[in-house]
Amino acid sequence: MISALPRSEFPLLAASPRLAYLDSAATTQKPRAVLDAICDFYENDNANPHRGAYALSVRATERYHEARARVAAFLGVGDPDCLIFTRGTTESLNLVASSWGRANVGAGDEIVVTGAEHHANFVPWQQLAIEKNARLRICELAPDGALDLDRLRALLGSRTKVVAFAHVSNVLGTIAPVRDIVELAHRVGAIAVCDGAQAAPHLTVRFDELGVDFFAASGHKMLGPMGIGVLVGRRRLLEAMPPFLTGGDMIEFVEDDHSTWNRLPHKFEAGTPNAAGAVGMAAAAAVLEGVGMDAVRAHERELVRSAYRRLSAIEGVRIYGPGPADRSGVLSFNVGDVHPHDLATILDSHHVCIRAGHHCAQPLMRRLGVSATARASFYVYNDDADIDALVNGVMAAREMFSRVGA
Amino acid sequence: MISALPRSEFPLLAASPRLAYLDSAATTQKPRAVLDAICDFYENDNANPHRGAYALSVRATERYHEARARVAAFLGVGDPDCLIFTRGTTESLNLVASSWGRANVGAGDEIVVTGAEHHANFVPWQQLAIEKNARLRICELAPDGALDLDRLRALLGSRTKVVAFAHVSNVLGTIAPVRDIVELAHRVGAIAVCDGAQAAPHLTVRFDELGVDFFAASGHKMLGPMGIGVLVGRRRLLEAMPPFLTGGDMIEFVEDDHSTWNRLPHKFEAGTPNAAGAVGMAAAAAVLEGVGMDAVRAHERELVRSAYRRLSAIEGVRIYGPGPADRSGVLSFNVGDVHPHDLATILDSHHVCIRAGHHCAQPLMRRLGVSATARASFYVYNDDADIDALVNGVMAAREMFSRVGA
Amino acid sequence: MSAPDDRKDAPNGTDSRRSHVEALYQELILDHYRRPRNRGTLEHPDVALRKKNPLCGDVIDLQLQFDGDTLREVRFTGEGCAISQAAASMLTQRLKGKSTAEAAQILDRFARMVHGEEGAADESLGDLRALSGVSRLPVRHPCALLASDALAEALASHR
Amino acid sequence: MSAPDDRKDAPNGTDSRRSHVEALYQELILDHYRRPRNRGTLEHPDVALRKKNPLCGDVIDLQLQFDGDTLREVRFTGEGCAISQAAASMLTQRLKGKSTAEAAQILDRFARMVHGEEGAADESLGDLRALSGVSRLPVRHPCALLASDALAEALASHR
Ligand SMILES: Cc1ncc(COP(=O)(O)O)c(C=O)c1O
Ligand SMILES: Cc1ncc(COP(=O)(O)O)c(C=O)c1O
Repeated sequence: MISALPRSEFPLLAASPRLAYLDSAATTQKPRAVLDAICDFYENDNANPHRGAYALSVRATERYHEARARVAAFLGVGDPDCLIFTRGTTESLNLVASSWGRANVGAGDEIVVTGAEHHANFVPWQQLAIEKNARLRICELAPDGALDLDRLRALLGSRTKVVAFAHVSNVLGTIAPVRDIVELAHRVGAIAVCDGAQAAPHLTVRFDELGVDFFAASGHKMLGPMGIGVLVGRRRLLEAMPPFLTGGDMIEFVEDDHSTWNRLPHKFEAGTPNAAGAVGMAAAAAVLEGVGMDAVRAHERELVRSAYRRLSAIEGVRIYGPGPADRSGVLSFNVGDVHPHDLATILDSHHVCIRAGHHCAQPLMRRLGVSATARASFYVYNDDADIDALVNGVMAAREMFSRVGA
Repeated sequence: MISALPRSEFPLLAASPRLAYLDSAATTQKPRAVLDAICDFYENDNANPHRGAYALSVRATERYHEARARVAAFLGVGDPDCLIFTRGTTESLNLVASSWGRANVGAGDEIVVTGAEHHANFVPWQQLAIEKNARLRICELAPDGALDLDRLRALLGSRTKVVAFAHVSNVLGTIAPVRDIVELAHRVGAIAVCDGAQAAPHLTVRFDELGVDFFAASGHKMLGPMGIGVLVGRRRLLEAMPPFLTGGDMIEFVEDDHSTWNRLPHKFEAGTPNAAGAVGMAAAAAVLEGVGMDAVRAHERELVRSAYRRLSAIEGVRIYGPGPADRSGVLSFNVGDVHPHDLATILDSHHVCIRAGHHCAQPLMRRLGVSATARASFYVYNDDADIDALVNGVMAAREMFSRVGA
Repeated sequence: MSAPDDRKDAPNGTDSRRSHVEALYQELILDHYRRPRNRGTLEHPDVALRKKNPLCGDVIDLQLQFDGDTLREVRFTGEGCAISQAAASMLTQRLKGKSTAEAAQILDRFARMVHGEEGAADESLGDLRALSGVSRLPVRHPCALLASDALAEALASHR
Repeated sequence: MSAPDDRKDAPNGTDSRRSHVEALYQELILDHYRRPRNRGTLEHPDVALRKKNPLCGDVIDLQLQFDGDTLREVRFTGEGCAISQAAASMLTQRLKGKSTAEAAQILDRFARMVHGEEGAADESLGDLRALSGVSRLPVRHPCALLASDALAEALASHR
């Protein structure tokens, strides 16, 4: 399995030929094309969009507008005005919980999340529930870590206002049955909020077909820059919601005692937009479209299949979650009594970057009965050599620890 | 007056030798050093800070940490943990209004702003007042547009919880008497919130000496990238405040029914930080320190003095705000009955970029009795040639319009 | 990644944007700006409508009187730049006496001209063609279209 | 803009980080990890204290018994990586029987060693010097310091 995109297109990877970067679920490396797009914006078109009455500012506005259209197309969003640029998934989900949530969730209402959520799709709902005297209900997972539709169905009722779930789990790599969840949510009149942070980089996402009411993603997890992400929402909901942040650009008229709001998407984009970030995210989407999301998925599937097979052949290795066929490019595992942090340190000394810890999913760690796991995650630039390095490192760690018996 | 920093250091300006960019109050052009710092981060140190257990992630964390220390030093903040990276001034001020405001402002309380505020430091307070049944009080300006301390004193009382004001006005260029305002605010037990968006780029700012409780600024207005800014606050207040956004990194423990928060600054930085943006902002601070903020200020003072003198010599030109000695590098003006939008279009055809409109300060426009002004703003890369171009363009517009009598 | 003509300065000072702008601010337009036709209010309008452009702060107040299907009288007040005021002045002049269908057609044609559609600026637009140069200034489109959007809305509400 | 040694791979495969890590995970440390000393609880502790490291999820529960100013007994339970567990095991061993002042001095020295202060690792640390390699792994400092921070806090609360 060679990489889907050559390492030479990624300056950091090109400079460190032996580095096995297996932490793309945390953040991805950036291709030259993305860095070039950011610099090109600043070198040729930099001005404050929307505000200027001169050609340079018009160019900045157009670049920002094009970036929105590009990212909307990438995510299958037919109405680009319903795509809000945010700082990232975390801000996107907070926007929904704060703006839609405060306006629509009251005492006694219920918010349903799953036991596998990232803190970004858990804590905002938990805090909303506390503030509003609503009830946070946690849908427990099936034994293999998959979302349990029967349990979900049983949890939902007339008080359910929100069903919030990750499209792809950042720990288990499980892929949620989005349309089924949406159907259950809509049947009881709840909205379906989809945390797409791990979906947008790895799967073909067609927002308009998924049926979810809100979808959030981060640029930096899909080859794009840090500090930019999106919230996509249904127009009807976005128009009815109060704004989130207030200030410049998002207003229509500011009277001394009240204000009116600009139309979508501006209503939810207060202040100077991160136009360069949006341009960078659009360039990243173009790179991924160049590979083809089917090819991206197929590539990861191969890598994860191979890594799964080889890791599980090592004595003492335990992999969490479903088998390799049903998962995205994430593998969480433990190696005997080698603590994940020790494992990560040892792997690091073998030039293998994995993550160790709770992966911003403490509720899931409790449910798995562990305090931490090791996690390897794959992306377009990974290849067999990276898996070799991972497997060799894991074996070295095992050996190191087995010098002293338990 | 030559520029304080050569145009050749700014790729966009170097590529357009005749462009007179006079809209730096909206956003500044970026020096090569800033673009290089951003790329250097992505090419050498890119990983998700805080989360990784490998050397690359440690480097990313260190770069982010260094950036915080650098920007803190630039703003005279002794305790860098009290400097929160945000997306920009707008988010910073929303953070204060939402997190501190919702916890501390109640029915009948009063929030005082000035009549010259940018929407970012007006609408969040207005909306907080509406939500909490508090009262927004607007301190009217002195006839020359300066803040009127007597009026302010008279407005403040035991119900005043917040005094929010711009350090430097983005329309009039007035510089607020910060220490006096702080003293008045603290005397009645209110907090002083300073919108430093136009101060940080142009004046020496020493947060610890200013006495304000919160200070907000944007990277993109001080040679840095878009999508990054800061909120600086007093530790005592920040520690007592509830968090703003919730999610990864800002938590300590996430239980099923409640959560506890990480220490400062992380408590207010939910989600993957914009580390590359912070590194870029720090590089911008270093560039400004290289010039010296006194030299930056002196340079702008010269430019504004010259532009003021030459523009006011043109018949029909009216400049808003105080005389040239008391202002930062911003000039708002009108030219007879040439509408600012027409003026901007004509100036644009002379390669002069100015802004026309309400400058995100509709309350101030009402107080000036105009619907819009033209605005020229100066920065380190501007020189006499830019003022020549401005003056020539204004004269050409006047002539064009005088072909037809009123 | 468009490369508009001003990015690199033309070597010998020829400058197409400047000449476009000069062509736009011609005497006809300035004359309508300084001496707007149909400025004022009607005693008994059939339709009255206010439209604002938040971006510039431009406002237009329209008042229309119909004779059956014919636009008998139209007046406007408001504030704005030369382009928005001239457009209001010239448009009201052009539409007066037209049937709602004819008027709507002219407005449509005008909007297409502003958006730069080739061939849109035909005889039916008359003097309004003086505003065709706005098409090259996207940021000014809302100025040019404020009155025509308001008129279209007012006509539609009469039907 | 540091350039740590791994940025460019060493041409001939020598790799200082790997040997540091191998030196750290030596048998002594693994032995303390697998067979921690002083693990357990006390019936009647004078001081009991829990400390967590939210970043890793490591937890330590400490129980101390004093004889006047002398730390007579100390026990810990908890969960964590080899470094945090070995540190807890070795530290409790080293501090038992010491006066609070002596103990505090050792803890201070240990913390300075972990932070990489030159010369900090003297004889008084005994076996704890096996952990000196942690200083080169900043991300693991919290692991090494969890027990010592907890012990310092517990001692301070006794005084
Ligand atoms: C599933 C999931 N949701 C949300 C997030 C938060 O994204 P960000 O940190 O970019 O806001 C992440 C990544 O950290 C994630 O993996
Ligand atoms: C005085 C003032 N405050 C606040 C802002 C808002 O800053 P930003 O758009 O970077 O959030 C600006 C600039 O637009 C400003 O000039």
